[in-house]
Amino acid sequence: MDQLFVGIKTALLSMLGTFMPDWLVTVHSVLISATGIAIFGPLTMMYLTLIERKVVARMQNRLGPNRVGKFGLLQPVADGIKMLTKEDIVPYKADKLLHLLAPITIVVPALMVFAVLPFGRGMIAADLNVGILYFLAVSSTTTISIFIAGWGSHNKFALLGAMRAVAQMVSYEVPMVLSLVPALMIAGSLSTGAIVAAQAERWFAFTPWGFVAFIIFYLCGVAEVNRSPFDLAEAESEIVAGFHTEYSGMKFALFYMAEFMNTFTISALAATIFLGGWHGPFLPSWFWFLLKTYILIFVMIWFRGTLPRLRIDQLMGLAWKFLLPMALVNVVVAGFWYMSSGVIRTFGSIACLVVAFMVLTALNRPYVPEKREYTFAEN
Amino acid sequence: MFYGSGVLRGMLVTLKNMIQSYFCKPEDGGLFTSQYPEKRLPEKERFRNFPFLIYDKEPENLRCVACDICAKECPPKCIYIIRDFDTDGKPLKKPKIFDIDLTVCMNCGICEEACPFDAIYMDHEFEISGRERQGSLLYHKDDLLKSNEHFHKIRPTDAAAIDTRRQEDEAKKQAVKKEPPKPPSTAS
Amino acid sequence: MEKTVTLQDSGAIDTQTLDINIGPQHPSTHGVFRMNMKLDGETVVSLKPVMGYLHRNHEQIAENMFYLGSMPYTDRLDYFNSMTNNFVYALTVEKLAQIEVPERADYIRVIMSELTRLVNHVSVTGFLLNDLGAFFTPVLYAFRERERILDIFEEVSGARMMCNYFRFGGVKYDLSGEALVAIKDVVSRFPKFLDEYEKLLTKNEILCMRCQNVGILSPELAISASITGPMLRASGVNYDIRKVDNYSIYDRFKFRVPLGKVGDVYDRYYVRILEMRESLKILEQALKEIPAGEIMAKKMAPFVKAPRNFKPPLGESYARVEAPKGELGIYIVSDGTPQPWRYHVRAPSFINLTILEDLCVGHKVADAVVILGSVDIVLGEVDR
Amino acid sequence: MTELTFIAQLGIYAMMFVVLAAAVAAVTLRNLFHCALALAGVLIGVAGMYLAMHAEFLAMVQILIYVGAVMTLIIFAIMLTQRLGAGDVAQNNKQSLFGAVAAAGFVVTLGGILWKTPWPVKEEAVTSSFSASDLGESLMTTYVLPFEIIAIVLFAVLIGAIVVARKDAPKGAEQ
Repeated sequence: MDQLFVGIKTALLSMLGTFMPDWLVTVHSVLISATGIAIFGPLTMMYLTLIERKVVARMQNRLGPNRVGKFGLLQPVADGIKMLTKEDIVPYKADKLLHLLAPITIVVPALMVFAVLPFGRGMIAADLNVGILYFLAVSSTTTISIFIAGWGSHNKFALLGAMRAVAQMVSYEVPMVLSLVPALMIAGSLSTGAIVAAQAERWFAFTPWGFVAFIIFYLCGVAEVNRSPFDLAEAESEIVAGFHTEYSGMKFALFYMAEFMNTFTISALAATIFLGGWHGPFLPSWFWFLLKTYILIFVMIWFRGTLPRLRIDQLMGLAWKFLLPMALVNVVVAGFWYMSSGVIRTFGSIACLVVAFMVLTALNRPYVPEKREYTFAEN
Repeated sequence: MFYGSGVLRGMLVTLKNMIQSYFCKPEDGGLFTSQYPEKRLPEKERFRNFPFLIYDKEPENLRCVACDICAKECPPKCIYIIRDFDTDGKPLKKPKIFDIDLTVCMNCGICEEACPFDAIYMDHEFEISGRERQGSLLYHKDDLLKSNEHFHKIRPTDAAAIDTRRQEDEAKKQAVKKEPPKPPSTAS
Repeated sequence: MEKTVTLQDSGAIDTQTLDINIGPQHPSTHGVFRMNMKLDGETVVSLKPVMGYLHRNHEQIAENMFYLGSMPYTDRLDYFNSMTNNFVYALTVEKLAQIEVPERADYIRVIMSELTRLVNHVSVTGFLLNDLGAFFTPVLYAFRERERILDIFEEVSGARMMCNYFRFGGVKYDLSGEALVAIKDVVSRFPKFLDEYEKLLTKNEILCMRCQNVGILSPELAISASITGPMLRASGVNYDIRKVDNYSIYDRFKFRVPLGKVGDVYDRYYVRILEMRESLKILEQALKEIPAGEIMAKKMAPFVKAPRNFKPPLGESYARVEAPKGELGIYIVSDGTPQPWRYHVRAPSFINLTILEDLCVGHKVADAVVILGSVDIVLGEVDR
Repeated sequence: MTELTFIAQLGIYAMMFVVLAAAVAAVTLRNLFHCALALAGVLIGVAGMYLAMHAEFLAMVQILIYVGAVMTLIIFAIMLTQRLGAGDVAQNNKQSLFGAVAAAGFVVTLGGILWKTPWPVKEEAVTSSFSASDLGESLMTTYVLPFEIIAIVLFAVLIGAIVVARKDAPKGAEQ
């Protein structure tokens, strides 16, 4: 069961190999994994929208979509058809080219990032030896498409939303990259396959520095993907729908698709680097990978169902004045952990991290909730 | 406690609710939404929606005597009554036209209070829709007429109380008709 | 984009204010209400509230209508708390016509208005969280409790929100046995829900970050702008009309008035939660002591069947009630005819809105929306 | 495998053409925002060429630094200044002739130098596989001094940026 998909691919290739020249076979092997991703990406996106609506509904003691299909299973199909048939309105003074370019340039990186994710043992589309860097580079280009969306729709709310989104994404990229540094340092290479191999006997999340790095990376990932509690860019209560206010029909569906595919890839990467990728006792490797990723996605949906939203300056403060110093301390602690051994290794690093946490919360006084007392008048 | 504890405690509440929604009954934290068209909530007796006219047994002998009190009392003025005249022009105690414009009526129930002849009561039927604004939502007399049995079905206790009161008035009227009214001089 | 406003001192780069309309059709203005904002980056420079989109000429209609006719219209004033609106209209006319309300009717009235206070405060905290960005979860927890109370209203008065239940001199229907049992059940279950609600919200760091020291209302400004209700008490001013006027039978119940200290959005939120706990105390006492007896004053019996020939004597009267949003008052001048000569409603939301600009200037756009949420307005009452 | 390399060659030439076209567009387009996007296209094209020459690390860093950060800065500048992004910026002024002459002179001299110098291409430099860890080691061992100096320069730049930003909002800063 473990090598199911790899077996299918090799069988296909050998079947093709009978009547094709071998250079064409290599082209086809790339094509097969590419179509695999091209099918898997939008499919996860469709059913993530359904899962999100069902989970948030259950948290609110209601059922969630159950009219279309058996348990609402055809709801994504219905949404897709609705999006296709909806009229695509382009504002009068908007820049037609930019308005069209934005959804395209936001979906392409979202799909390209799947190439570097290790879905199972030997199931990586392209095992680049700069895997993580590829991931960061591609996901940093989405800032430009948010700019294009904000500027192209010639709408004040979109402009505000774009400004907020870009400021947020730029300032959350720094702690995100720094939180990856300890994991890369210990694993010794940038490629995702090597990192998963390095976690064979002990997942990084179970080491003290790994746990802190995992939390920081995950929070920055949530911010990078513009999901609650950092969904400032499309804050419906303040600036209507942020940078995609003026989008409707299929273009809006593309934005939606990009957001959910990014949710999947960020959770997948967090699972790969910190939760030991496809390592797992006896279930097939790709099943472990999907299980861990969907657990992390559930946590993101759980955030959305519970937490209110941060304000823009608190969001920036959290990134620059809390997560960044914490990530830097974490790099040092990881180095100390790597060098030392025995008892002082774990307790030393844990103590160090806890002290850093306390110091940072003390320094960020305005963000820590004050104690309030209330008097009761009798008469 | 530590910095993020409030957020975590809040998230535990939503997780508890999510788990409860699978296992608990609606009262203590389970799924409290009801799937409307298939499963309907029990109707409350005093629930009031648009008014209707009552008739005893056949639609002809409806209780309304076209006294126009409810039309005058109705705050948004949505009732329109024209009295019926028989062939030689004598006014009858029956409305020829009795229209209620449901788009204007705000089902406040004042017509039911003001009607001295127990002719108009508030109905329970709320699934009313019309294709255009004026046409189908302007109910005429025959759309409004409903039997006393229907009234008993939707509002048992009120209907029973009203019927007993009407029987007593009936009996009192019969009694007065049987023995002639005493001359006023001896009335104490 | 008119002239550029140089905010920094001379020599620095001069910036241009962005003129934005948080317009009548916007997800978080609680109805048709427009805020005409000038922004410098994210900070609000000036804010002009624009109202009147929901004006329905309520007072003019009431002056051409006989007295009972405008009782259903008072339901539509603050469509969230129809019982307290009826209460204040009934009180005004009873003061005008010197009508004595029987004991049981008074108890029913107190129970109903305290239940509306629960409905209003629990929904307002839910909507405040919605403005803060929590994706409908607190609102739906609040609506689960609100549904139970609205079922009681439907069972008692006939309609969930537009109750039209109070009459001059008493109430329209009596409180049946099972209705009393249902109310006792809701009142006994509410504290457990409130604890869970507080566990979800009160200590939440993001809520504290977003609400503490935002939109601070100083007691002097609150008094001078005649703000009433939870907003005033959150700024520390002890003024609750149930205690000041002791109208109806509120003097028989032991309850306390919670007061805040700082007067920011967080205090307004928490004062409402404490007020809910006090209302529960009143409800418990009222449910224990409710006597049997008449529900309609003898004096008003002839007008039950003929509301239009109820003619209160010449004169004027103003009665006020501690509605969940503040001091709701109705002023009537009667000229002896079945129609009031002058009818005016003192709407708390309208007056609480006047200081929105002072609260919001200097804060961010996100705060302006939250401050509007904490002021708790209902446009039906603001525009009348 | 020659067909594969032939297609790859074709791909590289196509990419070069796209980069050239984007570069020309970046200079001649009327709407400044479109020029910025064309510039982003050029930078991504250049990263693609690094990939073609198997320098993955350099390509990724190029995208991360240039497209991720520098382009964002440029577009921020365009959006935040008045009337710049609106698309009616005057393209040419009186000195356009003089500018063309200077540009032509520059191209000619540069082309000549490029044409004449013999590029010493060592055999193993082209074929040796080069991974990020080798780069890391060389940075930490042989080139550690320049690495530290750059670090100090970046540090100074960071502090400078904060000081400049601080001066901008003296009043509203601590609210």
